[in-house]
Parts: sequence; structure tokens; C-alpha cells
Amino acid sequence: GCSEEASGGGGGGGAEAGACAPEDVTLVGQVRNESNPYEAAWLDGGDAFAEQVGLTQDRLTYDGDSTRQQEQISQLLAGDTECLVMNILPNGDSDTPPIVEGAEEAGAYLVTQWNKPADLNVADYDQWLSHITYNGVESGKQIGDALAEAIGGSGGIVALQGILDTGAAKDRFAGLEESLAANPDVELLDDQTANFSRAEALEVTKTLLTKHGDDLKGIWAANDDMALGALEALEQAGRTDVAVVGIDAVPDALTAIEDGTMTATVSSDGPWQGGIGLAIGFCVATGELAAEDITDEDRAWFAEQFLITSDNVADFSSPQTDEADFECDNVFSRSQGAIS
Amino acid sequence: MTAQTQVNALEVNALEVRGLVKHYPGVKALDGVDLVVRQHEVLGLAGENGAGKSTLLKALVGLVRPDAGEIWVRGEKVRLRSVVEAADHGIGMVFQEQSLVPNLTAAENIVLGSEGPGVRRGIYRWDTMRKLAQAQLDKIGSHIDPLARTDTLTFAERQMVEIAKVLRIEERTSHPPVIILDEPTSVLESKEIETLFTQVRRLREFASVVFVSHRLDEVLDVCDRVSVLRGGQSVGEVPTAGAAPAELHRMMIGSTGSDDHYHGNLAERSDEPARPRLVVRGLSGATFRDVDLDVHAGEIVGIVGVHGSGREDVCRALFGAEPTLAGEVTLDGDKLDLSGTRAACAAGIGYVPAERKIEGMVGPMSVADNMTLTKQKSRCSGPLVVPQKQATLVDKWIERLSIRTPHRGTAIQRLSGGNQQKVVLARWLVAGDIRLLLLDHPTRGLDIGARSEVYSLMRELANSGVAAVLLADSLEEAIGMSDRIIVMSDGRATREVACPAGGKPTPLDLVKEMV
Amino acid sequence: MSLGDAGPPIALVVIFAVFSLLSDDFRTLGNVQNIMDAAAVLAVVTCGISFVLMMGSIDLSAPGVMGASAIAVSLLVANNRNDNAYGLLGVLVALLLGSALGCLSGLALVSLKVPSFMTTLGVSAVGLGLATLMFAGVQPNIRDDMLDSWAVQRFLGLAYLTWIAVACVLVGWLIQRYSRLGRYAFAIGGAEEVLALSGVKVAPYKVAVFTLAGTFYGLAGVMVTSQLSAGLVQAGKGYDFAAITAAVVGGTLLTGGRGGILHSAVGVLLVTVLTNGLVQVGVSPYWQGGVQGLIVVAAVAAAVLPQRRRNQVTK
Amino acid sequence: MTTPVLATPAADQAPVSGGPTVGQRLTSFMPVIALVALLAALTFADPDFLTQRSLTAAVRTSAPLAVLAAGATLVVLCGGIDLSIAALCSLSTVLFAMWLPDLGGLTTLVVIGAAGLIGMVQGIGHVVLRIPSFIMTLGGMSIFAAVALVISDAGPIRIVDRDATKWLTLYVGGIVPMSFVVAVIVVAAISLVLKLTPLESFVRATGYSESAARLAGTPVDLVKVAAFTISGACAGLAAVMLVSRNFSGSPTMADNLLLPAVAAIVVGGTAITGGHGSLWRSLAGALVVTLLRVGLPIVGVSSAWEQILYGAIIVAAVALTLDRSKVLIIK
Ligand SMILES: Nc1ncnc2c1ncn2[C@@H]1O[C@H](COP(=O)(O)OP(=O)(O)OP(=O)(O)O)[C@@H](O)[C@H]1O
Ligand SMILES: Nc1ncnc2c1ncn2[C@@H]1O[C@H](COP(=O)(O)OP(=O)(O)OP(=O)(O)O)[C@@H](O)[C@H]1O
Ligand SMILES: [Mg+2]
Ligand SMILES: [Mg+2]
Repeated sequence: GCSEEASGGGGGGGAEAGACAPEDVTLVGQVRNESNPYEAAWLDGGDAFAEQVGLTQDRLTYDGDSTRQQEQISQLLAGDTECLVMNILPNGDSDTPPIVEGAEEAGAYLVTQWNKPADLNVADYDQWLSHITYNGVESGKQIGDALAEAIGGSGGIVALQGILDTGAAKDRFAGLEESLAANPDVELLDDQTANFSRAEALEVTKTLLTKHGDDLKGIWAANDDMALGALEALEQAGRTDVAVVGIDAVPDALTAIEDGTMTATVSSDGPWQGGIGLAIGFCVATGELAAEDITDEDRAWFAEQFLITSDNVADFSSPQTDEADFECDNVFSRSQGAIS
Repeated sequence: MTAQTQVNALEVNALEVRGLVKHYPGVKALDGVDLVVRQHEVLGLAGENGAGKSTLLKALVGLVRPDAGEIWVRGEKVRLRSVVEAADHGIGMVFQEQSLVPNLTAAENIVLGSEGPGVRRGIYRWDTMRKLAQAQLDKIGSHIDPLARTDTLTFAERQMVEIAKVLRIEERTSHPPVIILDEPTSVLESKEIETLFTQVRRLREFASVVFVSHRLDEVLDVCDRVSVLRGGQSVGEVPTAGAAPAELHRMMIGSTGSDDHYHGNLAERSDEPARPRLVVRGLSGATFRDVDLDVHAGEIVGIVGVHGSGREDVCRALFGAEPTLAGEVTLDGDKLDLSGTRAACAAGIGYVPAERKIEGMVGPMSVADNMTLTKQKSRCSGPLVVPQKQATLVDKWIERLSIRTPHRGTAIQRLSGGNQQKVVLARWLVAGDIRLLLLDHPTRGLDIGARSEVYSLMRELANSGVAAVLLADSLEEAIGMSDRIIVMSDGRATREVACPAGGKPTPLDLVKEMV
Repeated sequence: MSLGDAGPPIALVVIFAVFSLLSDDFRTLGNVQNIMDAAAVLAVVTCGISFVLMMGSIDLSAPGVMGASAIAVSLLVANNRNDNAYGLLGVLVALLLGSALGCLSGLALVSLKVPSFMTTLGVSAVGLGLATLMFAGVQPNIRDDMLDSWAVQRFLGLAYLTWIAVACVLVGWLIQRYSRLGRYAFAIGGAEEVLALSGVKVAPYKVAVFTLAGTFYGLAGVMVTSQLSAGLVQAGKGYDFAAITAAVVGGTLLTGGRGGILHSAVGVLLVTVLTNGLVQVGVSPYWQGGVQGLIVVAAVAAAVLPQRRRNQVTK
Repeated sequence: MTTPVLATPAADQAPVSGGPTVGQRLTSFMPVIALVALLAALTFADPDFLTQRSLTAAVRTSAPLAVLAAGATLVVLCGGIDLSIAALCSLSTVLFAMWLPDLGGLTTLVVIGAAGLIGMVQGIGHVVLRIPSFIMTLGGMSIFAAVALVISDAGPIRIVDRDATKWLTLYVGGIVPMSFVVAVIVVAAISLVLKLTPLESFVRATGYSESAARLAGTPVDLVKVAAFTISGACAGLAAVMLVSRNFSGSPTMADNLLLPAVAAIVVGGTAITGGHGSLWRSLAGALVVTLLRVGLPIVGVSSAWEQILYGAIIVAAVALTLDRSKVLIIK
């Protein structure tokens, strides 16, 4: 056959950085679905930023389906990509490289969050402006320590893992293992996956409660949804002596911490994440920020996160986006340093 | 009903059909049919396969929407759009294909669609329902348990359930009903047929009956009058008193046919082969035990027996379609592999199953594809199908067996039952390499013409050296066609009766052996 | 009940016995209660789907219907999103929403003549869409004491929800055995064309069966909401295939006309015992799904083998 | 009065055409008509959608789905169903990624072969143990998922050497994606083999009436096993396509393609009960489903409405494409 190099994919080369008028910029935010509060809040944050600059955000969701995400991206990149800014939540680590390559080829501005293969270097690409994530090992360890403290430094706990093949689930569990090493009297009785799902966590926890009975003093969950499912299981079993920790700081978890039924969670600021990715892209697209000026530390970085316990929960109860966070000279202000 | 019609009630025809027309793609199934059913008579309906009998009758119960023509019920012109409407007018039918729900009880089937007091506000009252059904079964003297699941009943028992079911129309309408029986006897045995006829005669007291059968002697026996259809047209009617089957037959096909459709046996075979082609020794299966059977090349061996004698299963076992427990079978001296139908086909065995609709044919596929399904090599060159080769071959057989089909590409389910059967038979003949043919009721539902054609075909095959095992439709057929008859009862081959051209046994001789 | 029907109950007993031998924790009374509680939602979904399978149709709409009813009920009873507090009435409305969606599957099947595989897949998507619309980005949490108590309060050691499931199985069995709807559903699976020949209009019964199934799914959505104290769009995730598996493992044929509610109930217990047992004996979470699949296949094979005939049709 | 066509012997029958009538021809084009209608609707909603680049992307996107659906169509034609295709495809992406360093250019063939073999095992299980295909492949689905999870250590495996899959990312004539060309070739090749050999009769007879087919001596079991084998092999090929697109293998990569693939088959108008249908129909169905998956969000339909529309449109599409004269009872 008379095959030749790719052409259908995109305009090639990409727009000259900074050439776009602000009103020509297309803002796209893509998350898994709008049916969970965290991601819905993310998209709302994107909307808030878009409004701030007089634009609207195209909201895309792919229902946690990797193939569908790729399909949407490649369709998106087959359209007009000259001033396209994408703030993407890749479904898993392995979904990031094709998105990055697609954007690079089509010349769209890309910011990714959460998932990225460790050996994929953002600085190797021109259009992939930044990758933002939270330090999963750190958060796993923080709540692990909080849990250890809540059960008085010794006793049995169980872990509810997230979707097993995601980096977030692995990092967070690695953090738990670090915490366990530091708290030798805490014993991990069991680890099961509940796939980040509240309903699955409920079932698994019920089973674990009957299996371990009174030996069980604490439940470490890799996200708040599972923690909330575990709380329901405890309520149904009539157990009030089990401490529960999670990650994400979804509103229900904060309420539970206020009520004292849950011990701790770690913040991840959805609305800010939804806005910041678009902001970085927008700033570069309009020339207010030159891509070359972004330091290597700011190409892939950990965002600031906080351990939330009953002591400080009041400060986090209603997350709002702050316009100042999205100013072009402020976009990297929450960095806790480069991803090592 | 007004007083006026009351007076005329007796003179008015129970049912009258005028100029009924029904087209199907490529076929004019009904072409201006007229039919009169009087009150309190049993009207026979005769005609070749595909003459339009079933279509006409289905139009009478609202299942076929005619293109033109009128239907009058008791002097009133009606339009029948559904079975329910027909039933409201007092018309009910026993269908040619069995139409019971297999996983329901007999009782439910009997009252299905007109449960009456058996269901109140959507709730079943099992006891009432059982009584209702029992009442119907009592009418025909059947001893079936009304609460037995239908699929646990035998074929004949199911037929009785169907008749019990249609008799419910008596309870449903205040008018004298018209009850249509489309080939009710083709799967019944003589005793059951007698019961049925007693019922039909009883029905005549208060109802009209339309009766279809390809067994003309039956028709003449039970009917008062016979109406004959040919090619979708009415060709006349005859009172049965004094009529002979031959006369009817002539009307059906438009020329005089031979009454002797069994063609007699082959005259003395000169060189009887030393060894039988098929040798079965001690064959046992779930429903039969220790069956021995020899069939020579060129011989037709009939197996007779009542339901449950296991003869069908023996046939299926020989074809590898039923597991065996013990026994040895050789074909032309080679041990036969009974593990599956593929092996049987490869060894040159053919099988024509009784349940044509389910097991014999692939309904939506064309006549041509059905005919060449087994002997693919007859239409192939190497691994490739050669459409021209197939067309020529299939057209040859369509003509040879006078299969009535608009085209070789027509779906076989659009053909009449008899023609379907011919296609199924032809399937084994197209390659010309068959050694043993197992025929399970090969003429079930066929008209006389088609029967004779099938008979002569069987004969021709035998003469060319094919061995055949025949499970006949009737004892007469078994006797007429077979060279030898094996009697089976309770899963064992109990007796062998010679059946040479000159010295045929009588049916009575065989019946004695069967029970 | 014929001998062929004995397979699944025997498999249930055998699997239960094996897990009891392997794990001390498994054979405790608490765990048996736990298994019963865990089976509740699946049992209700399977009740619904059994009627559809009996007809020889299939139903993939459970995720959508459950999601819609879960969100609907959580917005209708006392909750954190609005001032509604309709209590039982709210539950009823959620059930009706389930019925309506089920009815939609049935109507599309009989009027557009589209196979149920597709209509129910479509309705599932529609249900999820409706649920997402109602969800509107903020998690609805219920504050209704009655609904909350269903998951927590116990009677004779079992949660109220479990008793609701038991009641559903009973009602389902009565419908199947004593109502025209149930018997006709069974008959449609046996020989649909014959019903038409007998003058029965099957279309309304088909619609009614899908409506009934939708109602069961609606109830299941409410039950999940009660368990989680929150309305989740994903409340029914995975229940479609889980319920079909349970029904089939229990001896219901996908071709219709065989099986029923009691079969399905056994199937549900079998599947739940398996899920629970694999956790209890400590099978790695990576392997659990695979081992479960293997055992389901083996169980069906064991149940099918004794009945196998030559020339039997297996689809 | 006219002579009734069938009353006379076959010899002097009026010639009746056995070929398809206009109506029948139209129904066989329905999947394409549905496709065009959908494209028109999307273009109406967003005129920018109808560009060559956009269509190229959609066609490229559809390739793995089309291949998956084409393979499973064979199983559906035989009257069964294969629910394991997506999980097997995921497993195959993992196998591909794991074997690539050792096998290099051969990996593609080896993976397709292995997937075919796995499909064959399922087929054998189905015919020998008489387990309904629904259950057999549902079990297969969870087993493959577990194996994929375990051998990949529950994570994606990146592909460093992209040369082995580069050919799939090329464009024929600069426009037509190679992966789609491959999909078309697969569909054409299988269809041709079916059409030119007795296999088509075998497959249809098996699907329409398994018992009649068996009693006619048709190799029902072999045909079924072959269908499962090809279905598996197609899952392997789809996996290679996904890997070429994603530069990695992952144990859950294709899991969500199961229902879209079955939807593609049904939307194409193939009867889920078996016998009637074709691979070409599934190809058109895959394009329809792909357009729905990517088109609706791209033209700006919100997430909730997208699902509602998706549900409504696939039902409508099947209402359009299914040839009801071939499928008497709709279950
Ligand atoms: N639904 C249909 N579609 C097409 N052709 C049909 C259909 N029903 C009947 N026919 C054709 O109409 C003709 C009359 O068929 P019909 O069933 O009425 O014959 P019949 O007299 O009952 O024959 P038999 O004695 O074989 O039962 C046949 O040629 C048949 O092929
Ligand atoms: N609604 C229908 N759709 C398609 N085909 C039909 C329909 N009704 C009847 N037929 C076909 O028309 C043909 C004629 O019907 P039928 O079986 O009654 O034939 P018959 O002539 O009575 O049979 P026999 O040869 O047994 O006497 C049959 O092959 C049947 O399958
Ligand atoms: Mg007839
Ligand atoms: Mg609660």
C-alpha cells in the first residue's frame, strides 16, 4: 500500500505560543463523570475560571472508560486545535502518554492531573505544560498515622484499596505501609479492594467486620467514598469503636469528621484543580506566560494538601475557588515541590 | 337474535365463504375459494399439499387476513381479525402444527386464553382450573392428568389436549360452534383416531366440524360431505355416501390417480447378498434394550410399535443422535461409530426426522441451501461453493420430486408441509452416496400424491441398493412398503414378520404382536 | 421439582460446607447473618430479572433504573439538598419511577419490535442520564430516620432490608405461581407463538413483566440508598450481570420457560456465599473475580452435565 | 381467472425471481442509512463536526471496536454470545506489552494466536460441557480479568519499542487510518470465506436451528468452536490496535468495550438470537456506536443528556436496521 506518515491527526507543529486572542481560546475540562461530587466540583471550578476570563468551558466526561477518554480526545484534536486548552484527568497512568502525544502533535495546550507514568517526563514535551498531583504516598501515610494515633498506637486495622491498577491506589497504599513501619504495634489484618466505590466498601467492610470482629480497631480507606461506605457498615453493625480515615475531603467526609464519626481525611481541592489546569493553559495560550519560562520544577509538581481532622475541619467545610489562585503569576503558588 | 332469524336458524349455513383470495409473495394461496359449512355436519376438506387448506382455515379463525372475499357466519357477514373474534363467533381450530405451551400444565393449555372462572382478577384458582380442564378431557375420554406438564406427555396425548382445548368453545359461545380440525389424525394411532371420531360424531349433534386429512378413507368415513380444493380454488364437493377415495383423488389432482400407492414390493431379488448391509447386535439405550436388527441392501425394513416402544430412539441411536449403552453396529462389515451425527453421515447414513419443523429443516434458509446442507460437496468444487452447480442440481431435484416452490431461493418455511418434507428427503439424495436411510414418519402430513411420490422414491432408492429402515405413519403403510417388519414393544424387538409381495400380513396380525 | 432442579441447591450446600471447613470465621452465626444481609439487594434485583428471563428476554436496565430511583428517593425523603420529607411516599414515587422505566423497556420491545437486549440497554442509559440530571453535582444524603433504620434495625438477627428481600421473594413466588401475569410470563418463554394462536395478546403481558421488573429494581435502588444513607448514580453498578449470573446459576434458562423465583433465590445465595467465602478464606483480591468466575462455570457445568442429551441445543 | 401459480407442476411454472426484492435490498442497507442519518444529525448540531479530519479520527477510533464486534458477530450468528471479548482484549494488551521485548515484530501474530487459542478453549468448554455461552464467557471474562491483573502486577505496562505497532498508526493515502483498513480487511476476509465456502450455510443453520443443523450432519460443534476461536483472535487484533494507540498494555484497557461491541452488533441489525446478520452490518454498527460515543460530547451535549440520547438513539437505530421478516419472534 501507499502508506505515509500521519496527517489525519492534527494540524501539526502547533500554534505559535502566545498567539491566541483571549476570546479565541477554547477551554476543555475532562473528568470521569459528573455523578460524583468531587469531579462535579472539579468541572464547576473550571466553569468558574472560564467565567473569570469571559469564556465557557466544554465539559467532557468519559464514565471512567479509558478507551472512551482516548476516543473523545482524538476526536477533539481532530477539530480546531490552534487555541485549545485541555485540563485533563487521565483515567489511569497508561492513558496519559497517548493524550500527551496527541496534544503535542495537534498543538493543543495540555495540563494533566493525578495520573502519569513515573518515567514520562513532562519537560520532554512542548505542549504538555504541566502535570499536577497530590503526593499519594504522603497522604496515605498521613491518614495512616492519624489512624494509628486514633486507636492509641496499637491494634488491628484493615485497608480498603482503590482500583488496583491506578497509581493513586498504589501510592496511597505505599504510604500506609510506611506508616505501619513507623507504628510497629499497628497490625494490618487484611487488605481488600473496594474499587473506590462506596457500595463495594459497604459490602467488603461488613464481611471484614464479621471476619475480624473485635480485633478490628481501625479502617484505612484509600478514598473518602470508601470510608463513607465503611462508616455505613459500622453503623449497621452497631460498632462505634472503629476509627475510619480516608482521602479527598469530600463534603460528606468533612461532615462525618465534624460529627466525630470519622477521624481524618486529606484535602484535595477539586474546584481549584478544575480551574488551575485551564488557567495555566490559558496563560500560555494568550502569551501572558511563556512556556519556556515554566521551570522544570513546575512542569510536574505536588500540590499542597492538608490533613483534616476534627481540629481543623471548620476551615475546609465549603471549598471555594479564589480568583487570585488563577492569576498568571500565581498559578504555581500551591506547589509543594517537583515530583521526584 | 330476532324471532325471524330464530325461525330460519336451521336453514342458515353455519359458515359460508365467498370468493376468498389470499396472495403470498410468488404464490396465490387462495384464488377465489367458496365453501359452505352447514349446521350439524362434518365437512371434509381435501386437497393436495399446498392446495390452500390451511390458509383457508386460518382465515376462518382470523389468523390470515384475506385480500378479498367474504366470510358469513350464520347468515351474517363478519370480519375476523383475531382468534378471539373468531372464538366469539363460535369458530375454533386445532392447528396442524402442534400449538401447546410445553412448559405449562395440560389444564392451563386447555383453558388458555379463555380461563373464565379459572382466573379471578388475574389470580389463578388452580382447583377450578383443573376441574374445567378435567371436564374437557372427560368429553374425549382422556385419562391425562390435567396438572401434568405438557412436555411430559406423548405426542398423541398432546393432540388429545389440543382437541380438549378446542372443545372449550362450546362453553364460550351461545351459538352452535364451528370446530376446525386441521390434520388432527396425522400423528395419532388407530385407537386414538377412533376416540377422536367418536368425538367428532358427538360434536355433530350440536356443532359443525371441518375436518382435514390426507387419509381419504378417514375423510370418507367420518365426514358427511367433502369439499375439494385445488390450487387455491374450489373444484367441487361430493357427499361421502357411496363415494370412493379414487374419485376424491381424481378431483384433487385433476386426473385419475392410482389407488395402489404402495406400488407393491420389489419382485424377487435375484442375488440376495450374503451379508446384511446393516447389522445391529444387542443395542441398548435409555429406552430400548438388546435390539438386534439386520437390513440388507435394497431392503426396506419397517419397525412398528406403539408409542413408547422405543423405535424412534433406535433410529436416532443408529444415526448417532441418541446415546447408546451397549451393542455393536456394523455397516457393510465396518464397525459403525455411533458417537455423533457427523460420523453417521460420513458412513453414508441418512435420517429423516419426524419433527420436521424443529429437527428436519432450517426454516429461514432457502430450499436450495436446505437441500444441500448435508452433502455440501455436491455443490462445491474443492472447498468453494459453486452457485451454478448448486442451482442446476437443486432445480433438477425440485423438478424430479415436483417440489412446489416459487424458486429454489425461497425460504423453506414458506412451503407447504409436504413440499418441505420432499426437500428434507432430497437432502440425502443429492449426492447419490447414501447407503442406509432411516425414515421416521417420512410421509407425515403428506397428501396422497406426495405420498406416492415418496413411496416410489423409497422404492427406487431400495432398488438402487440403499437399505432403508421405515417407521411408518400407519400399519397399512408399514405393511405396504416393507419387505420385513420388526415389531417392538417396551424397548425390545419382540418379533420379526416377513412381508413379501405376495404374502402381506394383515394389520390385525401385527396389532396382536404389538401389545 | 425434578431431579434436574436439585443441582443448584446441592451446589449451594457443597460450597457452604467447603468454606465452613476452610474458615472458622465463615461458619459463625454472625457471618451467616452477614451473608443474608449482603444478599438482600441482589435478591430483589434477581426477583425482577427472573420474570424477564422466564419470558426468554433479557434485562440490562438494572443499573440505570436503580441509579434513577436511588437519586429520586434520596431527593424525596428528608435530605441535605432540599426540604422534601415525603418519607414512605417518596419511596413509593421512586418505585413508580422504576416501574415507568421498566414499562419503557417493555413498550419499546413490543411497539418498536427491538430486542430487549437493546431496549433495556437503552433504558439503562436513559436512567443513568436522569439520575445524573437529578444528581446535579451535589451528593444527596438522606436524613430520613425510617429509611435509615431499614439498614440498621434488626428483627430476628436480620436487617429490615433483608426481610424486605425475603418478602420480595415470597411475593415474586406468589406472582409466579398464582397470577396470570406470572404464568403467562412463563408461557411466553415456553412458546410465545402458541399464546397468540390461543387468542392471548402477549404484548401487554410483556410490558407488564418489564414494568414489574422495573419496580423491583426501583426498590433495590431504594435499598441501596438506605444502606449507604446517600443517593448514588452508581447505585446499581454491576447488578445487571450479577443478577443474570445468580438467576442462571440457580437454574433459570436464558432461553426462557424454565426456572423461577425460588431457583433464583438459591442462585443469589450461591453467588453471595461465594463472594463472602472468598474474602473469608483470604483469597487475594486480584484473584477473587477469577476464582468466582471459575466456580460459577464449574457449578453450571456440574448442574448441566447430568441432564445432557445428545443433540441438545446449548446457546 | 388467472392460473394459480403453484397449482401447475413445477416444470411450467411462471418464472419467479428468487433474488432479493427492492424492500429486502433496502433493509440490508439500513445500517448504512442509520449511519448517514446520525452523521447528518451531528453535523446539524455542530457544523464543524463534518470535516475530513474529524471523520478520519472517528473512523480510526472505531477500528478496535469494529474488529471486536466483527469477531463476536460470528458467535452471535451461531446463536451464542461472547461476553469475554473485552476482557480477553485487555489481557491481550498485557500479553503484548510483556512479550514485545522478547518477540519483537512477531508479537502481533503471537498475541493474536494466543487470544484465538484462549477463545478456542472457551468454545470447547461450551460445546463439550454444554455450558451456555453466556455463562461460559461470563466466567471467562472474570478469569481473564484476574489473570491480566495478576500477570501485569495490576498496572499498565508501557511500550518502549513502538516500531512493532507503528504500521497501524499510518494512514493510507494520507487519509484512511491503517487500523480501519485492517478492520475492513478482516471483515472482508471473513465474510468472503463464509460466502465462498459452505461455512456460511453451517453458521446460519447452527444459528437458526441447532438441532436441525446437527441432524443434517452439519459440523455444529466445530463451527461453534471456530467461531469462538475467531472471536478470540479478533479480540487479540483489537488489542494490538489499542496498544498502538495507547503505547501501553493495561489489564483493564478494553473492559468497557463489551457493551459497545454488543451494541454495534445489534445496531447493525444482526439478530441476537442467531442465524441472521453479517459482519458488514457490525462494521456499520461499530461506526454508529463510535459516532455516538465521541460525537455527542464533542458537539456539546452535556453528560446527562448524552446518556439519555445514547439510550434513545441505539434503540431507534435497531428499530431501523433489524429485518423483522428474518426474525419472527423478538425476545
Ligand atoms: N405465510 C406464507 N407465506 C408464503 N406462502 C405461504 C404462506 N402460507 C402459505 N403459503 C403458501 O400458500 C399455499 C397454500 O398453503 P396451505 O398451507 O394453505 O396449503 P394446504 O392446503 O394447507 O397444504 P397441506 O396439505 O400441505 O397442509 C402453499 O403454496 C404455501 O406455500
Ligand atoms: N404466518 C406464516 N408465516 C410464514 N409461513 C407460514 C405462515 N403460516 C403458514 N406458513 C407456512 O405455509 C405453509 C403451509 O402451511 P401448512 O404447514 O399448513 O402446510 P400444509 O400444506 O397444511 O402441510 P401438509 O403438507 O402437512 O399437509 C407452511 O409451510 C407454513 O410454514
Ligand atoms: Mg395445511
Ligand atoms: Mg445511615
